[in-house]
This record gives sequence, C-alpha cells and structure tokens, in this order.
Amino acid sequence: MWEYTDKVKEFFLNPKNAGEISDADAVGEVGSLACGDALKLFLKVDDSGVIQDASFQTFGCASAIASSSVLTELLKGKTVDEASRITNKDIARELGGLPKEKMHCSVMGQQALEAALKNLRGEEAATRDLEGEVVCECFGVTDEEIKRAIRD
Amino acid sequence: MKVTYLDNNATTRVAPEVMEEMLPFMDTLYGNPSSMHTFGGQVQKHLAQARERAAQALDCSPEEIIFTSGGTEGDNAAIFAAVNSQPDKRHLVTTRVEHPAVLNTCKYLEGRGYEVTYLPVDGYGRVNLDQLRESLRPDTALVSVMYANNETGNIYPVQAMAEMVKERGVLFHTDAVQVIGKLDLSMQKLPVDYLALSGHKIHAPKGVGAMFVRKKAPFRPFILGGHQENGRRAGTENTAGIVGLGRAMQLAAMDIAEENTRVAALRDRLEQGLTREVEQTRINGDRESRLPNTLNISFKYVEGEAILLMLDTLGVCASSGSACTSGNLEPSSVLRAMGVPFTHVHGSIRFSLSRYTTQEEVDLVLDHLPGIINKLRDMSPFGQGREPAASAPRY
Amino acid sequence: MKVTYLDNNATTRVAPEVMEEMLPFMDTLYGNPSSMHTFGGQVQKHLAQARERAAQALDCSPEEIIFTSGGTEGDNAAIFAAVNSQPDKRHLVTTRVEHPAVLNTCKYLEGRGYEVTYLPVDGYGRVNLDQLRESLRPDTALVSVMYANNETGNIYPVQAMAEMVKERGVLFHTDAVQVIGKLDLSMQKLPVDYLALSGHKIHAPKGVGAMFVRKKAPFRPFILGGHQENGRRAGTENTAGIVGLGRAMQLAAMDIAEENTRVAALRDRLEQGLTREVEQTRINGDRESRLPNTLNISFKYVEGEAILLMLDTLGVCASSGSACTSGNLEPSSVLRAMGVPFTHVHGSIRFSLSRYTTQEEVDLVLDHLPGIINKLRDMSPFGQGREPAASAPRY
Ligand SMILES: Cc1ncc(COP(=O)(O)O)c(C=O)c1O
Ligand SMILES: Cc1ncc(COP(=O)(O)O)c(C=O)c1O
Ligand code: FES
Ligand code: FES
Repeated sequence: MWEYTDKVKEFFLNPKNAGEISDADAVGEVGSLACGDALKLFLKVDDSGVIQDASFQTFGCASAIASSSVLTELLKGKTVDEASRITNKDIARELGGLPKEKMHCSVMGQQALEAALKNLRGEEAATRDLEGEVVCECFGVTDEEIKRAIRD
Repeated sequence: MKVTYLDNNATTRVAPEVMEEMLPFMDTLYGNPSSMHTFGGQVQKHLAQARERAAQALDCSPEEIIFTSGGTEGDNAAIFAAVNSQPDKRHLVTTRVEHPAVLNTCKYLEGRGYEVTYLPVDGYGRVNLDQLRESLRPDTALVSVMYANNETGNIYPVQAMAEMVKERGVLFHTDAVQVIGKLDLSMQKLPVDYLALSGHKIHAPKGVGAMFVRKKAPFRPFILGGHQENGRRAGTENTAGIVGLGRAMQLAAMDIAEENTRVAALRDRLEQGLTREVEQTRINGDRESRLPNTLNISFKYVEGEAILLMLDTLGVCASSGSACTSGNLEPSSVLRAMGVPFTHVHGSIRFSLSRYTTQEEVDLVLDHLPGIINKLRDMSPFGQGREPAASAPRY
Repeated sequence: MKVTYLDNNATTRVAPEVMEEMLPFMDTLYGNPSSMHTFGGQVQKHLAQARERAAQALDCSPEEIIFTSGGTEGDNAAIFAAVNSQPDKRHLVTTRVEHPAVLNTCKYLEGRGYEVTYLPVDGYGRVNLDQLRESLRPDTALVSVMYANNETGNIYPVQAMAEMVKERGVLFHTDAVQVIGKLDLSMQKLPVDYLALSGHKIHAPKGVGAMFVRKKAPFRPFILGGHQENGRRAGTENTAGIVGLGRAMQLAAMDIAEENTRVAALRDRLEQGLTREVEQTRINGDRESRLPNTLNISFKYVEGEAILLMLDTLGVCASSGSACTSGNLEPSSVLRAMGVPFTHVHGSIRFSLSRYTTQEEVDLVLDHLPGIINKLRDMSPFGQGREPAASAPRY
C-alpha cells in the first residue's frame, strides 16, 4: 500500500475544484485513457493576469486526483507569472509528500499547467484527443523526467 | 471499522481450526522432528499426519508430498527440477498469464540460454490446445501451465493439456495455488508430474506450502542442505505451518461443495448487481471456466487505485490490475496479454471471496460501488460520454 | 514426564513474548502486506518494524535485511548470489566443518564445474588463518566460514578472516545461525558481505530466517517471482514468522549478557561435573573459543544413541554425533574432520542450553548420566579397561 499523507487522502476523497469551468480562459490537457492517467485543467484569468478560478478533471490514481486538486488550490489568486513557476515539487510539497513511485502523478499537474498557460498565450490548442488507445504518449513525460522527479 | 475482506486470492485468514492445531508446535511441542529423542520424535509423527492429510486431499501418496515455504518456492523447485534433471533439453513452454513465480523463473532461464515459448491467450484469457501441441519440441524440458489464474480466476484445461503433453513424453508442472479447495483434484487422474500449492490461500498461514512430485518424475532438490523431506527439501521443517497446512487442506477438501454453490452464488450476486447498476463495465476472464470465488470487473473511464481507495474508506478490501504506464508501475500483464483494452485494464477490480464471505459483505459493495464509480467519473475528463445508471446513488 | 530440554542448538521453544506478537498476524491482521488496502498496509508497517529490529540487532541498515524461510535458504541464497554475480570466478573456499546447508551447496557447485577448497581443521576444530590466506585465488568467488559450529560450539575468528579476505577483494559469507543472541554482532565492524541466521534457534518459530546482505555486495535473488523483499526474495511474506523473528532478535540481543554469564555457568557446571564423575571423557571443540551454551562431550567405549535413549527415558533431550557406520547413518563429519578418534566420535553427546535452562535441569543430568555411562560400559566389550569413578551411582 502506498504511504499517503492525510492531506493526499483528504484531497482525493473530498477534492476541491473538481469539474469543468464552461467559460474558461484557458484549458490544458495531458495524458490519455491509454496511459491510465489524464488531466484537464481549466483556468479563469482576469484582465490583470490573476487566476480567479481553477478546476480540474482527472482520470487517474489517488495521487493524480489529489495532485490536480491541490494544484487548483495553489493556482487561485496567483498571477500567471507566479503560476508559471509552480513545479511538481510544489504540488508534492503541498500534499505533504508523495511516495517516490507516485512522484510522476504530480508531474502531470505541472505539465497540464504548462499546457494551459500556453493555451492562454494562444500557443496550443485547447483540446486534443485524449481517448487515443493505441499510442501512449504519457503526456510527453520522458523516463528521464520521471527519474528526475523521483530523485529530487 | 469492520473489514469486508474480498481479497482472498491475495491471501486468506487462518481458519480457527487450523490455528488450534498449529499453536502447540510453537511453545510446547517445539522439538526438532529430526531429533532422536521422544520430544522431537512426536513432532515427526504430526508431520507424517500432515503429509497424509495433504496426500489425501490430492489423492496421491504421502511420499509424493514435499512441504515448502510457499507457492513461489514450489514453482521454482518444479521448474529447476525439470531443467536440472534433463540438462540436454533447453526449451520450456508456459503461458503469458502465469504468476511471476513461473514467469520470472522462465525469464531467468532465458538469461541462461534456455528458450521459452510463452503461449498467448485469447480475449477471454484462454490458451489454445493446438498451439500448445505445436509448441512442443524434442528438446522441451517442461510445460508449465497454471491450473487457475489468480487475477481472472480462469481455470485452464490442465487435464487435457497434461494428457497431451505426457503423451509426447514431456514433463508437466501446474501451479495449483488458486484451485486448492475450489476444485476437486486427484493426482491419480491428473497426469501432471509436479504441482505447487500455497498455505495462505487456503486458510493456513503464510510461509508454508507444498508440492506434489510424482514418484516417477525426476527431482532435484532446490534448497540444498540437510536431509529433511526425504532429502528433497533442506531446512528445519516449519512444523507449526506444516501441521496447519495439513489441517487446512483437509478442511479445504471438505469445502469444495460449498465453494461451488454458496460462494459462487455470492460472487454471481456481486457480478450481476454491478453490471446492472453500473454502465460500461466488462467482466475480464472466461465465465465458462472460472473459479467460483473470483470476479474481475473493469469500469471504463476510471482508475482502479482510485476505486480501491474509496472502497478502502468503507473497509472493503479488493485489488486492482491497474497502474498507469507513465510511472514505472506496470499495469496487469495478465489483462494486457488478454488484449483487454487499456481503458479497461486501468479500471479493473478483482473481488475474491472465501468461505467466510457473507451476503451482507457483498451487499455493502453493491450499495456503495456504483456511487463511487459515478463520483470518479464525474471527476474524469472522459466521464461525460456515459449514461447514468437508473438507480445508482450519487455521492 | 517433565522435559529437560538441552538440545537448543537443534531448535528452541518459541518465547512467550514472541508468540504474543505473532499470533494476531494469523487470524486478525492477516492481510497481504503487498495489498493496496489499509488492511494489508498495516501489516507492511509491522514488517518494517521487524526489519528495523533485525537491523538494530545486527547493527546494520534495514535495507540490508532480507527475510527468508530459514538458515538453510539464507546459506543457499548467499552462495548462489556470489557465484551467479561473478560468472567468471569458479572457485570457492569453505571449511570441512560447515553445516550441510553450506557443504551440500558447495558439493552441488562442484558438480557444476566449480572447484571448492575445504579448509581442514585441527584437533580442536580450529581453522588456520594462513591456510585460508593461501587458499585464495584470483578466481575465488566466495569464502564461506560459519561463525560458530552447531555441534561443537566452536567460534571462528570471522572478524580476522573477513578482514583478510576482503583485503583480497573476495566476497565473504558467514553462517551465523548459532551465534545470534550469543555474541554481540555489528555489521558495521564485521566486514562480511553476507550473513545467514535462523529464527528457530533464537526462540522464534521454525520456517523463518533472515540474511544480511551488505549494500555494496552483489546480490541475485535465489527464489524468483514477485517483488517482495524489495525484489530480492519472492513469495508472500511469512508475516507472523517475520514479526516473531523481529521480536526474537530484539530479545536475543538483550540476552547476550545472560548467555555469557548464567548460561555459561550452567554449561560449565555440567562440563565439570561430567568430567569429574565419569572417566575417559573428552571435550570436543575449542574451549578457548566456544559458545557459552554448548558442551560436546565424548564417552569412550559407549555409543551415543544408546546414551541418548537412556537420557530420553528421563525426559532429557540432547543430541549425538554418533551413528554407526554399518547402517547408512554417518557419524558426525564435524568430529571426524577434527580427527576425533572413532571411539570418541561414537560416544559423543551434545548438550546445548538456553535462557530457559535451569540448574535443576543440569543437575538432573549430573545425577543420572554417570550411572548411564557405567551401565552401558558394563555391557560393552570394551568397557572393562576403565577405572570406576569415585561417586558415580550404579543403575
Ligand atoms: C497462481 C499463484 N501462483 C503462485 C503464487 C505464489 O504463492 P506464495 O505467495 O505462497 O509464494 C500465488 C500467490 O501469491 C498465486 O496466486
Ligand atoms: C550452523 C547452522 N547453519 C544452518 C542451519 C540451518 O538452519 P535452518 O534449519 O533454519 O534451515 C543450522 C540449523 O539447522 C545450523 O545450526
Ligand atoms: S497518475 Fe500514474 S500512478 Fe498516479
Ligand atoms: S548397529 Fe544400529 S545403527 Fe549400526
């Protein structure tokens, strides 16, 4: 059994900000059904560049859901600039830590955030086909990135 | 919180009858069965009785029983016995859905120059008998096919397989860890050379098991040292565990009728209830030939670990074949070998019942699991496509 | 009849403290430690605690502990790890007085093309350090020397041996089954690569043991399969046994002072009493370097089994290195390696005490054994030559 902190369990069992923001200013998606985990992040950003609201939809394990949820909490009230500096380690720290085998679940949060911010800047499509079953891109996280995330 | 234990293919509770017989061998009858004195000698008698009981449960002779430290050791010992006693034969046949105790031993042998044929399975997890026949070669040392699969509960036609393989003069091993107490086995009728079983799957303790080794089959000890187990398995005997295993095998043989009626009825109640209450499910395995206690069911668009953790908050114990591919966690290789779509592999849950399972326990799952699936699907980016089930409660 | 158990090198009684901690893991905390649910997860925590305790007792880190099914498995695993991780090295060094768990593994390897140097011992059972040094070769894969001998109680200078062997870059294994709880071991100070121990010699149950494997030492799993023990020993963990072993190691570490004073005093009382009351005895082993609990004594002109059976009628449990050569029973190879004359090998008796041994038990032996020896000598064709001892009672 994974050693989950109480905070992970809390954010998994009673996740904050689950669901869609229908009029989101930015959407970031990573992962796929085939990979076994996918995350869609929604942001509402005001004119001064402050994130007013954030929500998520996650298909994945308890760590993935808790990471997504805690990320949306972290994002609210931050400027886009501040948000761009959030890493998976911040997410894990906010959860009181993740088992090392589960660090990659927080990487997905960081990647979805990067995708959403790109989308906000108009650099990336808001949606892509997450249902792909054959090709598993695993949201572009390479082995090296995972190893780094685990080591750090 | 009351524990609802539906993970009996992982391990089982030690039966009270088994406990009772075992305990004296720790602190009163603690002698070494190899000792010359009466104090040790009497322990030897109880080991002999345990061996008789094991032999009776398998319908074989007591000399054909070797006690081990568990199912894994038995699988290792059988494979190495076959291979080491036939040094010129460098080929093995097994299936893609074996337990790691067999698969990883085969992989080790591949690293030592052996060739291994891993028979594929179809979408139901079935092995094709013709493919097995065609895989046999003059240099095949062993065919190893599990009697029933731990994840799906699939029962393999070991009788037919062993008959065919023995006709070709090839040794046959079966991992029977999951069938003891669930199927009636007779070594007089089943022409296998080796068979491995494990105590902790049949209400004996963890860390003890047994092998059947047919009198005519070649054998080489796997653990080397003293003369225990008639020179076939060295190491001071786990006396309490062996006595417990003997009793558990006796009990298990008595429970087969119950497994096939009461336990199967509970499993079917669970299966039918879940497929009725939750849309987009999939039963993994071969419903025509499956253990009476096992249900492996997939819920599309949700992830197994998440389901398990929600069940855990209710005290419900089950297991999952899921694990996303982006980590170094491997999703179930059994389900993947069956070609179960990834979407379903990730949302797979195994419930495995025992003679201690009650209808209340099954109903607890039926009451809550549909709502859990809904809750998780609501959070999922893929959850939208589905139709809500008529009566599933919302969380 | 009350049992006077003086055969603790063969096996020991499970301590009440150990029993108490173990039992819950059979019928209440029976989950599988690998399971995802809390019910299994909590068992994992107790395994971690047992590993901590074992590590503390050996003064090593918990990751250096692997739980096994006993001392024999540990010896096998260490030897195969050394050999399989260095395929080019085809030579091993051990002694002629090792336990069969080491000797028979070495013999198996000889059958597979390995060369083994079996170091001789002198009349006291001692190994010569220079001979060990000279036996080392560039292709030596492993040196395996037991820490203490089960039959004589001899303690070997493993510290000095391991230092010398490690200086030459060769792997070192020690079978420490007989020294746990009798000597204070620190893996920080003792530069061995592998060490094997067994639960049932230290008041834990039979069928569980542990190995120390130094972090830097190469390792290959011996039993292959699942990912248990950090991928180093497959098979569902013997949870109750492991928890018991952890507790027993903790207790044993506390008992070392007692072993070295109270137990040694009782052993000395027995030794002095017997040598005083019976003529023509011989203490086998190295009294300068011997376990505090062991006495191996030979009575010339009588046969060990006969002595044991007479002791048995009094409820006294001991063991013998005898076994006549006209059967297929082999007399002690340890005593023969020491050059103990045949006349003495046949009449050898091992008494091995424990923390539960009382002075009354020792005195029971002192009261009766001289008479037993006299009685047997009276029956023996060789018994005439002797002088009767002053105070030995006649039967
Ligand atoms: C089919 C099968 N084979 C082998 C094993 C291994 O048995 P053990 O855990 O007793 O080593 C198991 C269970 O773990 C199993 O389900
Ligand atoms: C020195 C020594 N090594 C190894 C063993 C084997 O241990 P086990 O019986 O636990 O396999 C024993 C005892 O039997 C022993 O005394
Ligand atoms: S998202 Fe992959 S295991 Fe958590
Ligand atoms: S005379 Fe009985 S064992 Fe040899």
